[in-house]
Amino acid sequence: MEQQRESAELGMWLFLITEIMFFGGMFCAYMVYRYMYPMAWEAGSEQMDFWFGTINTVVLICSSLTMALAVRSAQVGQRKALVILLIITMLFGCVFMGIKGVEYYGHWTEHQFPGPNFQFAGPDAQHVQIFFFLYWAMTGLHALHMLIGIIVVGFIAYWSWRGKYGADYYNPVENTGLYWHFVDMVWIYLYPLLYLISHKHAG
Amino acid sequence: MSAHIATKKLYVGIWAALMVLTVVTATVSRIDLGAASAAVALIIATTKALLVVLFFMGVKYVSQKMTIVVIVSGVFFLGILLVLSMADYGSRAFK
Amino acid sequence: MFDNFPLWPTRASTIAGNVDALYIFLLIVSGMICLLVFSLILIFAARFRKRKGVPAEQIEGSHALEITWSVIPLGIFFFIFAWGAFIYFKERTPPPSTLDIYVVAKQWMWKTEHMGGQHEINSLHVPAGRDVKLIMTSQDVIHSFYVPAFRIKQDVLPGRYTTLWFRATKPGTYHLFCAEYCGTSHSQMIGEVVVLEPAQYAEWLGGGPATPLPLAGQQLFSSLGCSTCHRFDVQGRGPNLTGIFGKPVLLEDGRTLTADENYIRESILNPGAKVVSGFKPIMPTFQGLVTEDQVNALLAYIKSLSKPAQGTVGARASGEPATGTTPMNQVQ
Amino acid sequence: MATAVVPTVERENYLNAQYGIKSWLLTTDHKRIALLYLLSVTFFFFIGGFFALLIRLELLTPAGDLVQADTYNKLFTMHGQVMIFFFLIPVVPAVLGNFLVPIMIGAKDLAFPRINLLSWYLYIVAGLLMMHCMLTGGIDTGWTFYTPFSTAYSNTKVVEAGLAIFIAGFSSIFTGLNFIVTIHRMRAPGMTWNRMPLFLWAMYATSIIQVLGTPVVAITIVLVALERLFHVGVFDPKLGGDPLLFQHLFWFYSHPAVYIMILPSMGVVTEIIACFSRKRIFGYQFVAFSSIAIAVLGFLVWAHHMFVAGISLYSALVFSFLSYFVAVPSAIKVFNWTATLYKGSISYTTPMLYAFGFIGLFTMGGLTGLFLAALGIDVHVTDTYFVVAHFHYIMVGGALMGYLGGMHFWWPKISGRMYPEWWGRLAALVVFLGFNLTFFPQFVLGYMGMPRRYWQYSPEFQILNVMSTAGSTVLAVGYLLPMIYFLWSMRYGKPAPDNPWNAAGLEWQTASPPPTFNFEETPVVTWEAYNYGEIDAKEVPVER
Repeated sequence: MEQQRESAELGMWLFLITEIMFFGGMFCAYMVYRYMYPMAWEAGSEQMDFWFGTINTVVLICSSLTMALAVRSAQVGQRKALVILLIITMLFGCVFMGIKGVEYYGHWTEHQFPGPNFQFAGPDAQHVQIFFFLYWAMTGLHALHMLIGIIVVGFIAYWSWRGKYGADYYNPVENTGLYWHFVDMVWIYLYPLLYLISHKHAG
Repeated sequence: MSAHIATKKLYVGIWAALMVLTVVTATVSRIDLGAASAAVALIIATTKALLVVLFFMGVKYVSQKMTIVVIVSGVFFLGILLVLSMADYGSRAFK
Repeated sequence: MFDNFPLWPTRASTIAGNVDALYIFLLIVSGMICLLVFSLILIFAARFRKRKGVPAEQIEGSHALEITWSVIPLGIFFFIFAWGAFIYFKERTPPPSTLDIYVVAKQWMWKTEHMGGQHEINSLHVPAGRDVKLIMTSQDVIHSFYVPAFRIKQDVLPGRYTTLWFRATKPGTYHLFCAEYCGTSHSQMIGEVVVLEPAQYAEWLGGGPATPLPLAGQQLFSSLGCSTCHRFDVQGRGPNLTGIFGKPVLLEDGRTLTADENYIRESILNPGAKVVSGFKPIMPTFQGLVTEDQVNALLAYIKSLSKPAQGTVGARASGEPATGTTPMNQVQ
Repeated sequence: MATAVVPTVERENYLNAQYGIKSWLLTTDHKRIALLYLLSVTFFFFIGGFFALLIRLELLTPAGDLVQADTYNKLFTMHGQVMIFFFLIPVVPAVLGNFLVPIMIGAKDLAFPRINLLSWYLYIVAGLLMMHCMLTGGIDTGWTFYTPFSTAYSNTKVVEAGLAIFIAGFSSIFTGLNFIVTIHRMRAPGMTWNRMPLFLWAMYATSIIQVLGTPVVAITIVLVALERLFHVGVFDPKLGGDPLLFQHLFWFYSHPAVYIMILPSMGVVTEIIACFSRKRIFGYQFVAFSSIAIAVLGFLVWAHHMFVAGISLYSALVFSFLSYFVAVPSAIKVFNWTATLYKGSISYTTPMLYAFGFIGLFTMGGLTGLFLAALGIDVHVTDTYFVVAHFHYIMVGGALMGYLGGMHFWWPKISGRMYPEWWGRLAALVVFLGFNLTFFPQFVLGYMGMPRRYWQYSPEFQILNVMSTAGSTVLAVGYLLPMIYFLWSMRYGKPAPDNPWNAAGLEWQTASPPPTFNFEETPVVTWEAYNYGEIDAKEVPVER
């Protein structure tokens, strides 16, 4: 049993490493273009909504807390607390996705989706478009991870309610927690890199 | 089961620290520090990430040393990707 | 040596000899290593073949040997690195005064433009004994300019200039290949490089009427309306371009960079990307409005404004911008 | 199996434990999954080989007369993609590695048997997608997907092929992840790191690359697909992107990927040489750590594929310098193999012949790598047939020779039957000769200046091309022979004893073929790896 737990934990961490490298390719693209076109990056970041980004950061940090507490509940065998905390985590996840959706909708209607319909009035629209491409791609990939995370947490919550996990067996809860925190961590970097470049936020 | 169980208080403390750091980074971003802006933002983000990894993800109490090796090597290879790519872009201006 | 050896490419540039020398050195070194390893294997395999009653002798290993065969190869490797880097450095640093030729690659042909305005398709005429610099760009995908006889190759990228220089030594006709896969007719994107004696080259230049490239650029400069903002007499809405080529430029975002070919090119096609400090980003983009040939002409013109000897405004007025090293008299 | 010459009552093993298609398709037994992989990679090997033969036939004459230019471009693209992503990368890890890793460490199975099966299914989905792509038009970007050709100019099925490779990439990641966890957590009592067979060290190093590198190429292919679908310019200079960024990201994986192909074969060769010299491998620890060194250093050198691509002068110097470091661990391996032969007791079995061939061809491939890492020479020979010859010496002369050697070495264990030794030696010889005839002339062609990926070429290159094409047919025969006699031996081959080579290693201490859970009881390891001294000391009195 112990061996199985350790194997699962090591496997999960290795998986998260592949995730780091997966996001890493885009961070590399981000860094190269930001280095080459700093003005375009500032102009792009000015179009970001500071408050949406900040509130979402707060939401995700809260969800991480509830997730960490959920894993703890599993460790000490408090089934009811585990289920409730997992559901709260899911709710935070949904709030995040909702805000993200509103934000995406705004960018969409303002023609800030890269492609033939992209419009930007300022200078160097071309590279502002690359900023927006990376914004959509990075946050989109992150949102996809969030979505998967919410679904997985949902299943885990269901199985917890059915009493599958307890103090002696909680690998899946723990690994889901690791995944959730990882996704949170990606956002911790995305937030300053996308929202906080410009010093002139609206609001 | 050798897993370490942290206290609720610790988790809440970490959460509070993360919230404070979020407020700090958001506030600092309104001040133009020139090139230092990006550095400050990244330092704060890395601090937050470390808090998450060490406490929420429990790496501080992890039973297998291997986990730490895995994480460090992952970050190391990400660093290689970023640094060696920039080695090209950063030195293109030199003739 | 090896000049008439079959299976060995002709040597027709100054750098070719250096490349061949390193290549031959490497052939000898690796030949010796191969000989050593292969003969050891064969000798051991024969000498220590399985025999009844003669068991293998167990040997754990030897740190001294391991260190020897790590350090000695590493030393040889560093030597090869240094030699190779030396050649590369030479290949990549053009001498100060060169004969500039513009190359535009497209699917699937090579266009070359001489300073005198002569255009060629899939062929390039150059004089022997002169340093020639190619300023190359592509209209579509990545191509690669490769002349085996010169031992040089450089990818030709869309959206920016790459350069390549050589000094041909031997008159003759040589292969020009596209070496980067570029689609259907990649293997037909070939041409010839014709190296002529200087006298013949001069004759070739005089072969037909042509507008010198900087002059064509100057005409474009006024017809596209560049001259309304980039003025030479008073400060216009855009920077005065006199003498800026090769000089450092302070940008709006605080960075400084050199006004090289690529910067000027970007400033024509995407002026908003790197605005000069003190100016507003009002210049419209010329992307899609000018062809690669026209950008080259504009570049040649702007470069000609930086040749101090002929003066700047004067050169414009006389209609014969300074092209430095181009034998303009042949064109007249 | 049951109708074959049955010498004794057949023991229950993993092959006859269960019957029926379901028992194979839903198996979580690593040995059965290895066989599933064996069938599928062999299938793709012959597809890729078929493309290769068409390419060689087209190049028999300077004119483009056999196929159209577009068809030719598709042929070399699909040859590359099939051979690299669907054959060479999975072949040794997924077939031999899958079969041997758990047995060699004395475990019942891999750490995550179901993920192992998932890997195979991902591979199959990817393979079917690739087949669909090839049958409905194919792709013509070159296996390297260089932008902006792949994103804006090619009219072929780039996205579909990209998706196939993306999925195959995750199959590879999961295999690597599984191996790392298995080697860390599932070793039998007494099986310390320093007692592990060097094949496992090689597999471990390979897995590191698979886990760290593959995600980067996956995301790069996603970006290419997005650029193609939405017409945005991450890599397209017309839209403000930088095509070199694609090359950086692509080679960050694709250079280490070469080591995914060669490292496992190095491991195989190490096992073979130790066994047929009856010796402990010379400098065990150096060979072990050189595998890890190759895996790590392999990540530092990728831009040596881009010396003429337009990267900065200084980064070219840095990458050239670093490239020489990765040559050192490879040299250490070659020297240690050679030293192992010294004072051994060498028998020339088929696997040993492949191992000799491997050392020879890999040495030549490695040495020509030094040419390519030397900046001044690389400028002349990159993108020519010199490069083509170089990487075929590594990937076919190296990786494939190692794989074939390993297949012969472990075939008795896998199938429970012996292959015909005489035919085996003949095939090894044919492969070696055919290979050299095919690829050696290409070094000369490359230095003469014949660019790669050319459908037509200048007439002065013809003689060498004819030699190469002639060699490729010999090579094809060499590859068909083992295929035929392996199939033959499954029915008519002599039943294999548990340890036909009298070899060290836990895999030889269980039955041939092994039972479903590998060992009757978990073995306890009390001896060092390659204890041939002890084994032979026990055997000698018996023989006399």
